[in-house]
Amino acid sequence: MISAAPESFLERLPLLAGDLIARVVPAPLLWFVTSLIAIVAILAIFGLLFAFLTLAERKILGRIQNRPGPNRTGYFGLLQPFADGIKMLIKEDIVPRDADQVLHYLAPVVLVSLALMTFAVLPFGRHLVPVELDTAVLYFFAAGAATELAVFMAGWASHNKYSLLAAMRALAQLISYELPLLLSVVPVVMLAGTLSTTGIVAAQGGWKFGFIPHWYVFTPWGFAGFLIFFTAALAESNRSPFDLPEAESELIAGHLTEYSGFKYALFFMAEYFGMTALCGMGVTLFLGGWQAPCAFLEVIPSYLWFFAKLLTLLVLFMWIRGTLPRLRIDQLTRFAWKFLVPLALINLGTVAFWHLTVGWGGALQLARWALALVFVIVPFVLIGRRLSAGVAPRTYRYAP
Amino acid sequence: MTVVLAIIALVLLGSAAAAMLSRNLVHSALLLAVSWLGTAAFYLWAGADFAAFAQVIVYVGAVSMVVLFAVLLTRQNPVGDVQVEPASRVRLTAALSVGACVAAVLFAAVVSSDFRPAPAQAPTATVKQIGLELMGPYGAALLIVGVLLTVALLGAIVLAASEPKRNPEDAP
Amino acid sequence: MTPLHLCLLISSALFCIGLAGALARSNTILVLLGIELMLNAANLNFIAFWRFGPSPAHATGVIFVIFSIAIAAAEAAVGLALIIALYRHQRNIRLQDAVQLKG
Amino acid sequence: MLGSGIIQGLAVTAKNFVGSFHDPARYTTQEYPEVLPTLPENYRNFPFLVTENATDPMGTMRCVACQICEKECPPQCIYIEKSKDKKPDANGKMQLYPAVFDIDTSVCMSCQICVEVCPFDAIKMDQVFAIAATDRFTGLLLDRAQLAKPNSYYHTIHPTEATEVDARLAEEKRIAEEKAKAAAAAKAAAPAKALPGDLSRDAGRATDPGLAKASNRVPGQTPAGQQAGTVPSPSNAAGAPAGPAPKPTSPTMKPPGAGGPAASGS
Repeated sequence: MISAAPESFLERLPLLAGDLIARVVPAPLLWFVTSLIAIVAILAIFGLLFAFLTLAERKILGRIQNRPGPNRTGYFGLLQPFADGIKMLIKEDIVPRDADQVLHYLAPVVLVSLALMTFAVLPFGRHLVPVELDTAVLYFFAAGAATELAVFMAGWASHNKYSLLAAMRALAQLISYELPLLLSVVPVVMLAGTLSTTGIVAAQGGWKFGFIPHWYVFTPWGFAGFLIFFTAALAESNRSPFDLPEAESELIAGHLTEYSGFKYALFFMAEYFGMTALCGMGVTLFLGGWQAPCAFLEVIPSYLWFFAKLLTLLVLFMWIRGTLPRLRIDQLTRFAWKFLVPLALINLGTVAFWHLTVGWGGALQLARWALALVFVIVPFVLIGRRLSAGVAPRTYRYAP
Repeated sequence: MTVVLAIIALVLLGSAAAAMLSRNLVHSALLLAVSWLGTAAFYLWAGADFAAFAQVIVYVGAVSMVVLFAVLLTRQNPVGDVQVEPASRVRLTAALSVGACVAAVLFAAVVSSDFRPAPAQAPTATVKQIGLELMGPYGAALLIVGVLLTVALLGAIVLAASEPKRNPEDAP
Repeated sequence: MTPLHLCLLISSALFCIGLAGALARSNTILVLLGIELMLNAANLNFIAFWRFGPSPAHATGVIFVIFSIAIAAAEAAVGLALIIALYRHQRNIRLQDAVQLKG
Repeated sequence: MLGSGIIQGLAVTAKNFVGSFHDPARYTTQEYPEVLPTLPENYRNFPFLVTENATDPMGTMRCVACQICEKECPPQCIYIEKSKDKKPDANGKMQLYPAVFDIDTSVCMSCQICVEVCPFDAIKMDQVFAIAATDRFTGLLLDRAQLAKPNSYYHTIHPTEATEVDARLAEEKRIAEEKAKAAAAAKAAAPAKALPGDLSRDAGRATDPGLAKASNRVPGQTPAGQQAGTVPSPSNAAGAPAGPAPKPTSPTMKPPGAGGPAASGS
C-alpha cells in the first residue's frame, strides 16, 4: 500500500465500528458478537444485492432484447424482487411422493449455506475482511467444491429422470471446470506468494507511473488467467452459456424441476450467491481487490471500489447470458479439457518465466513483455484453431 | 475443546457407520461425504488448516463425485433407487467379529500406551512453511506423487474408456 | 487420558468401521469406500501425532496427510475405473461374481 | 481466431442495449394500459349491435330478431328471443325487435359469420379485446343493452366500412322509396295485381351481386314500411307472407352480398 495520506473517515469506518463494539461488549463474548455481526452484515448486504441483482438481470436482459423488463412494481420496478419473494413464500411447497424426502429437503439448505460460507474470506475493503485466514483461497474453493454435492442431491432426490440427467450433467460439468478454475488461480498464488486473500490484494497495490495499477489482469499471464478464471466461473455457477444442469428447454429446469415455493427461491438465491462470490474472488485475485485504479482516486473508500468492480463483473455475466446460446454437453466438456486446461497449464509456465525475469530492466523489460505475450497468444491461437477445426467459422444461411 | 472434539467424533463416526450400514448406495456416498467433512473438521480442530481444506477439495469435491458417478453408471435398474441387497448373515457376523477384534486390540493398545503430555502451545503450520518443506526436503516425494497421479489418471482412462471398435462414432 | 488418547481412539474406531464395512458388504463400491475410510483413519493419526506429538516444529504430519490425500485420490480414480470396467464385463458389481481371472 | 464470434455477438447485444434507450426503432414496446394500442382499421373482435340513434339505443336497433345469426353461429353463442309486439324502427316502420339478445363472449370465437349472414347490417364486429370479468359465467355473457352501440361508434372504429354500409342503406332506401312510389302508382292503376309481380321481379334481381341485399330487404319490409302510413291493409297482408321468404334464399345470396363490402373495404 502506497498511501502516504491519512485514511479518510469513511475508510476507517469499519475500524471505528469494531472499536465501538469492543468497548460495549464484554471481552469473553467479543468473538461471538463480532462474528454474529459479520454474518448478519453479509446476509443483509448480499441478500439485498441478490434481490436487486435479479431485477438488474431482468432489466438488462430486457434491454438487450429491446424490451423494458419489469417496471410495474414500484417506481422503475424496484419493488419487483420483494413481490417475487412474497410470491415464493406463499406458494405451496410440493414434494413428489416418491422423492427422497430428507435429501429433497436438505439440498437447497446445504446449497445456500455453502454458497454463503464462501463470502467469509473475501476482503471487501482495506479494513473489512470477515475472516482473516492463512489459507483463504483454499477455503474458498473448498466451500465452492462442496456445492456440487448439493446440486446432485437435489437432482437425485427429486426422483425424476430429468432431474437425474441434470444431476449427472452437473457432476460432469463441475468436475471438468473445477480444474481450470483452480489452475488459473495457481499463477496468482505463485506470484503473490501467499494463499491469503488480503495478502494477494496487498501484492497488487501501487501504480506504475501513477496511473497503471499493478493489478494482475494488466499482465499477459494475468489477462489469460483472468479469462480462464472467468470462463470457468461461468461454468461453476451454472450460468449461461454453461447452464446445462438447469437447461429449461431440454431438461425442464433440471434439478429445479420438482422444487417449488421457497425451496426454489433458495436455489435461485444460491445461484446468485455463488455467482457473486466467484466474481468477488475474481476481483480479489485479478482486479486488485479493493485497490483504487489511480492514486488520486483513493479518496473514494476501498469497499466502494470493491463493489464497483464486483458489479462490473456481474453485469458482464449478465451481458454474456444475454448473448450466447447454450452449449451442448460434449462441447462443454471438450472445451474444458482440450482448451482451458492446457491453456491454464501453459499459463503456469508463463508465470514462472515472468517471476524469474522480474529483475530485467530497460529494453529487456520490453522483451519480457513480448515473450510473455507470445507465450499467451500463440497457444491460444493454436489450440483454439484445433478446437474449432471443422466447425468454425460457420456460415449462417438466414442471418445477415 | 473436548466438547468440540466429541461433536466432531460423533459426526465422523456416526456418518461413517451409517454409510456402511445404509442399503441405498447414494445415501452411502453422501453420508461418506459428511464423514469426510467431519475429518476435515478434525484437521481444523487440530490446527491443520491446509490439510483440512485440501481434504474437502479432494474428497468432497472430487472423490465423492467420482463415487456418485460410479454409482449412477453401474445401476442395475435404471429407473428405481440404487438399493443393495443386505449382506448375508455369515458374512455379516464374520465382518463384525473381525472388526470388533481389531477394535479391541487397537483400543487396548491405545489405552495402555503412555504418551508424553502435549506441548502447551499448539503447533502451527503456515502455508509458507508447508510450501518450503514440500519444495525442500520432500521435493522428491512431491515429484513421485505427481508421476503417480499422472499414471493413475492415464490408467483410469484406459480402464474406463469404452472399446473404440464398438461404435466408431463415439470414439474420443 | 490425554487428548492424544481420545484422537487415537476415534481414529481406531473409524478404522474398524471401515474394516467391518469393507468385509461385510458385497457391493464393490462400498468395499472401496470402506478402504477409503481406513485411509482416513490413518490420516487422523498423522494429524493427531503431529498436533500432540513431541516435536511439532516441522509440518511433517500435515505433509504426510497431503501426500496421503493425493494417493487416496489416485486410488479412488483407479478403483472406480476398475469398477466400471467390471460392470461392463459382467453387468453387475457384486464382488462374489468377480471370480474369473480371464476376461 | 477463437472468440472473435463471441466478441461480435457481445457487440450486437451491446448495441441493442444502448439503442433501446435512445432509438425508438429498437425500443418498440408500448406500455399497454397507459398507452393504448392503435388498432388497425380492419381489426375485429366480438360482435355488437348497431343502433341508429345514440340517445335511444334500445329503440332504434337495426336488428329485427330474424335469428339468422343465432342459427349460423358455429359455437352457438348467440341467444335471441323475439319480441311479442312491434316497434317502429329508424325508418318508422313497425318491426319486431329482440326482446333478449345475448352473446356469450367466453364462447364467441370472433369468426364474423353472424356479420356476414345478417341481412340488415344490424350486427357488426367490434374492436374490443380487453373484456374481463370476475365471474366467467355471467360476467362475460353480454346482453342487449351492453351489445347495443350507435352507428357513430361504428363509424369511429371502421370508418371505411361504415361509410359503405351507410351508402348502401341509403341507396336501398332510395330504391325502396322509388319502388314504393312506383308501386303506389301501379296500385293506383291496378291495385289487385301489384304485389305478386313485385315479388317475382325481386327474386329475379337477387342474383345481381351489388343489389343482393337490397333485393332481400325490398319485398319484406322496406316498401311496406314506407307505405305503412298511406296504404296499411294491402302492405301488411303482403308483409306477413313475404317476411320469412328471404330466409331460405339468403344463404345462396349471401356470398356476393357479404363479399361486396369486405372486398371493397380492404
